[in-house]
Formats: sequence, C-alpha cells, structure tokens
Amino acid sequence: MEYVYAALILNETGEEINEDNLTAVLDAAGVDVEESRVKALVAALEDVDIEEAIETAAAAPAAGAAA
Amino acid sequence: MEYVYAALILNETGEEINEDNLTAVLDAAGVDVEESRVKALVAALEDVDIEEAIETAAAAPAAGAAA
Amino acid sequence: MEYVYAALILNETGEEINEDNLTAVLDAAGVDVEESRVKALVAALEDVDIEEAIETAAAAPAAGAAA
Amino acid sequence: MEYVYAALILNETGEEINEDNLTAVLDAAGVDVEESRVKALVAALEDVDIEEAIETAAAAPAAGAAA
Amino acid sequence: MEYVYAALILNETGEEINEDNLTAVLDAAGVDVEESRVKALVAALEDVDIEEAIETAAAAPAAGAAA
Amino acid sequence: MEYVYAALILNETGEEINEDNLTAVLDAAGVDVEESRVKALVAALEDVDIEEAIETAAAAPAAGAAA
Amino acid sequence: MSSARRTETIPEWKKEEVDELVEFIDSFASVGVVGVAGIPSRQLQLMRRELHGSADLRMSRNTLVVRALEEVDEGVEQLTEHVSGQVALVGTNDNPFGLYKQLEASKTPAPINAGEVAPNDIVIPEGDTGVDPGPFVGELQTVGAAARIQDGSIQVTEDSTVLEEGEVVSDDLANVLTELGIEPKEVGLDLKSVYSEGVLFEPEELAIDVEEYEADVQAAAAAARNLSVNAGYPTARTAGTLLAKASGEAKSVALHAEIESPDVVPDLIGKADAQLRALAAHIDDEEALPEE
Repeated sequence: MEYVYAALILNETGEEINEDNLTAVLDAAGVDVEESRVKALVAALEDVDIEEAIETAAAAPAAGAAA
Repeated sequence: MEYVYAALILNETGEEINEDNLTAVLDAAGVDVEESRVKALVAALEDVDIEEAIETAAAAPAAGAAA
Repeated sequence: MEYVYAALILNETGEEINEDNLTAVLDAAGVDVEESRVKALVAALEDVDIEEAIETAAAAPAAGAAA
Repeated sequence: MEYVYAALILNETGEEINEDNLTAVLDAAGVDVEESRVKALVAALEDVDIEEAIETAAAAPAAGAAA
Repeated sequence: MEYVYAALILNETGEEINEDNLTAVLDAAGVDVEESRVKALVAALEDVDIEEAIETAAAAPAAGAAA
Repeated sequence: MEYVYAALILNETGEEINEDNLTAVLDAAGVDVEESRVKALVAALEDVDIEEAIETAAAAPAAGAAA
Repeated sequence: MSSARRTETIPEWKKEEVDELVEFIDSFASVGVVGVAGIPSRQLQLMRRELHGSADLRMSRNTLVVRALEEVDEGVEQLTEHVSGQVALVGTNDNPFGLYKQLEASKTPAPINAGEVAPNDIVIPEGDTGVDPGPFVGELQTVGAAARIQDGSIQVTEDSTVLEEGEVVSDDLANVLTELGIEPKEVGLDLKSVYSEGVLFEPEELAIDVEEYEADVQAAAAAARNLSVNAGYPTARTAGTLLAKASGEAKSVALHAEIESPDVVPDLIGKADAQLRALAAHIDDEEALPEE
C-alpha cells in the first residue's frame, strides 16, 4: 500500500503523480522501489478520479487499508 | 493530510515514525515541511496503536448514536 | 482528543480558538501541553465551520451506520 | 455542553472529575461557571463509566441511524 | 400517563412498586390519586420485567429530539 | 433518569416544574435528592418545549418501534 | 561500410533495413511486438495516426525484425519468440502499462468468419432476437442456443455459449452470428510482449485492474482519515470529523450520565417518553391505563 500512499501525498501537494516523484517519495521512506509497480500505478491512476475516491472514503468511512 | 500519509508509508515499511523520517518523505514529495506539524504528528501517534487506529472506522457521527 | 475538546469548549463560550486560549484550558486541566499540537489544531480549524461540523454529525447519523 | 467537554478533558488526562478541577478548566475557558451545574455534573458522572459511554457512541452508531 | 412515570421512578430508585409508594409519589406531584388505577397498575406490573421492557426503548432513544 | 421522570409527571399534571415540586416528588419516591441536579434540570428545562421534545421523539421511527 | 560485419552475404537493402530497425529499437525506452492480423490496412493507418506522439509502429519482414532484435541484444532479443505471423514492432517512451491500455482501448469488435478460431467463448445472450418466427429458431437450436418462439418472435431464453475458445467457427454458426449482428472478435493491435528498461512484460502483467487501484486509493484514504481522527491529529480534511466525533462523545456521555444539561434534556425527555410507552405496551389493563 505504500505506493498508493505515496501517490496520495503527491495528490495532496499538487505534485504530478509520475514515476520520478513516486520513486523519490518511496526512496525517502526507505522503500526498495520496484520500477514496474511504479509504472503500473502511474498508468492506473491516470484513469482514477482520486478526489472522488477520497470523498467516497470520507462519506462511507470504513475499515482502512489493512497493512 | 500529506503528513498522515507520510506516517502511513513509514508504518508500512517498518521505518520509525520520527521527525527526521517524516521530514525526509515529505521533502521528497516537494512539501514545504512545517516542523510544528511534524512534531505534532509524532506526538499524536506516540501512544496510538497505528494498525488498530487505521482499521477502526472514524465515523464522524458518534452523535448519531448518542442521539 | 483533549485538544479537540478544548477547542469545543472555546467554541461554546464564544472565545477565540487560538494558541493562547487552548493552552490555558489544557493547562488548567493538567495537560502537559505540546505547543506543536496546539498549533496544528489551530491551523486545521482555520477553514472549518465548527457549528456546521457538529450539526452535520448530529443530523446525518446515516454515515455512522456506514461505519 | 462545555461542562461535559471539560469533564472529558479531565477524563482524558486522568485527572479527577471533581468540582475544583472542572471549575478550573471552565474558568480558563472564560466560562462564567455555575456551581450548581458543576455539582450536578459531578453527581451525574459518579456512577458512569465514561470510557464505556464514549465507546458505546462510537460502536453503535446504527442506533442513531435507525432513530 | 403520570401513573406509569411514578412506577418508573420507583423502579429507578429501587423502591417497591406498591400502592402506598405509587400514591405517595403521585400525591407529591399534586395528582388527585384514583385508588383503583393504582391497584390496577400494581397488578398489571406484577408480571412485567420493567428493565427489560424499557431497554428496547433505551437502545433507540430520541434521536429526533437531538436532530 | 428519575429526575427527568419527575419533571414529566409534573408536566402531565400541569404543576409547575420548579425545585420545590421536583424535590417533593423525588422525596416521596425515596430519592436522596441532590439539589444541584434539581437546579440544573429546572434551568435546562427553561429553554425546552417538553411537548415538542416528546413529539419529535415519537416521530422518530426507531423510537416509535421501540415503544 | 568496409568495417561492416559480413559473416554471410545479404543484400544491401536488407542490411539497411536491419540498421533502420536497430535504430528504431534503440530510440525507445520500451519496445514491444504487436499482432496486426486481420486489420484492414486503412484501419491500420488510422491506428498508427492515433498512436502518433505516444508510440510508433514499424513493420518489416519477420526475419529482419528478428535479426535486428538479436543485433541490439541487451535483453530485447527475448522478444524474438513473439515474432511470428503478422506482427509489427511498437516503440514508446511512455509507460508500457499505458501503452497496453491505449492499445486495448483502440480495439474494435468485428464479425468472425467460418473457419476462424474463436479468440474467446462465443455467447449468444438471452433476449429477444427480433427475428420473426421461422426456420431461424431451428438454426439457433442447431448451433446450441436455447431458443424458442414467444410473444411473436424468436427468443433466446438464456445466455448460451455456442462455441468455446479455440474451437473453429462452423458455417452455420457464422451465419447465425451474422444474422444476430454478434461480433465476437476484437480487432486491433494485439500487444504480445513488451521489453521495457530491462524487464520483459507479458500482456497479462500489463493489464491493469483500474477498479482495484481505485479501491486501494479509497482504502488508503480511509486509513489516513481513520488514523488522523483516532489519533486526534487534525488535518484540513479531518478537522470537521474530529469535531463531530468529540461532540458526539460528549453527547453520548451526557446522555448516559443523564446530565441535566440543556443540550441533552430534550433527548432525555424523548428517552423517558419512549420508555414510558415501551412499558405501557406491556400493560394490558384498561383500568391501569384509561388514557389509552
């Protein structure tokens, strides 16, 4: 889940969710970054409305991500 | 919320959630890190079982039940 | 949660929710006040309509059910 | 509700919920404290398990939704 | 409905719900007590588990009033 | 709850809900009356329309079902 | 020119073609092999234009493509096993997952002909065929569809799998599918494999379940909310929830403790009334409850 958290940080700060930025964040957190996961995440999030997903989560608070 | 996400990444990777690590992650995400917010987060999380806190749904309306 | 309770007391009494007032209330309750948490709370509440937040909770217990 | 919030702060910090402590907290918040309300609160809380009362609210929001 | 409330007070205080006690409470409230109603109520409540009866109501209290 | 029941008896009988009357009813029921709670209740009821509170509660579906 | 390897004699034009292919391969971060079978050339031109800017297509003889891949080496030669039939090279500097998504999205349905192999299970869906009663109902039944005449037309009564993946389409089935307008094939650039910055991806690895990622984002957002609220660390997104939670807790305590506070007295009255009525419901005696 750390890859998704990293993407959400970038979303929150308004930075672009791209490979470089994700890798930088994960690197800083001591993650042994897998490039292909980063690539897949970037491609997948292109089709996800992140704000909407966050709002959905807020409207129907559920158990969060189990680690 | 980016501060909380940063803490969640560290929690996921097993790194200690301290000021240095949080600052590093947020820095990497291009956040203009505010020391006081980092400190506050570390302090708030000190006595919290993060896994449990994540999984416990934070329903706003406890008032609903009370009412 | 004591920081939030303190903010709500000030809200009820019509006092300004600032660092000094929060610290005074918490001090009086014997809390070992952490300045950073006070700052973080004040900052977070800046854009929040407190009355609305409280009312939303009371009026929309459905979200609670979702939890 | 400020009287109850004051009691909750004391509960959180582990201080005794007695007239003196409640009055101190409310005083600090600029409340014109009514002794009878403080007394009534202390009396009412005597036989109440506050933690349980809080948890009931959090745990059973469904009742709220139903009502 | 004052007769039933009187019974509820006695139930709460642990006093026996008998004719004398009910009459005393109602008297104190300025009720022109009808002996036959008191008798009938005592008889009717004999086989009722009051705690159980009111618990259903307690589980879903007056959310409406709150909202 | 006995304080509230006592107030509601007085409400049914049309007697004034003041400290003396409440104390009399509670006394008659064998309650060890706390003056402060009586005072607090009287004060609280000053701004409450009892009939409305009952009706609102009755209108709430779950409360109705429970009753 | 004189320094060129000449271990075997090949025509100059082939050498130049291979050189160009090598240059093509070298100029992209990700190179893949796509199947182009069954795509009319006009449609292929259209697809090529749509890809322009994000990916390039390069077609050549398979033998030369293989030669070029082997010449570049560095791992990309692993693609050679996919170079058979009608294929082309595709190159992109974009994300290979994005490339796969783009290619999948550009696929269009097409009819299948007799003699072709079904690329997936072929299903005739339940419903009204819109065809008037006649011999067609028999044709449907012959190919294995549950069909009957109902309400003045031919109906398929349940989803019917009439051919399984890998089986050959019969004349009868092809006719039925044409009649129903069912186009079971997906025509488009069919990505067979991509070599990207040291990693070989198979199509199934490149297929992204966007819904799963969306669910992950929701779960992550929920986790952060929960942590923020439960740890009492306020953020702009959760301050309102924290306030609501705190006020709810206070109210709950006030109700449980029956605190004679103006905020909860209406609720307490409601509760008392509900209890009263709950108890009264147990009293089955007119004399005890004359008001009822």
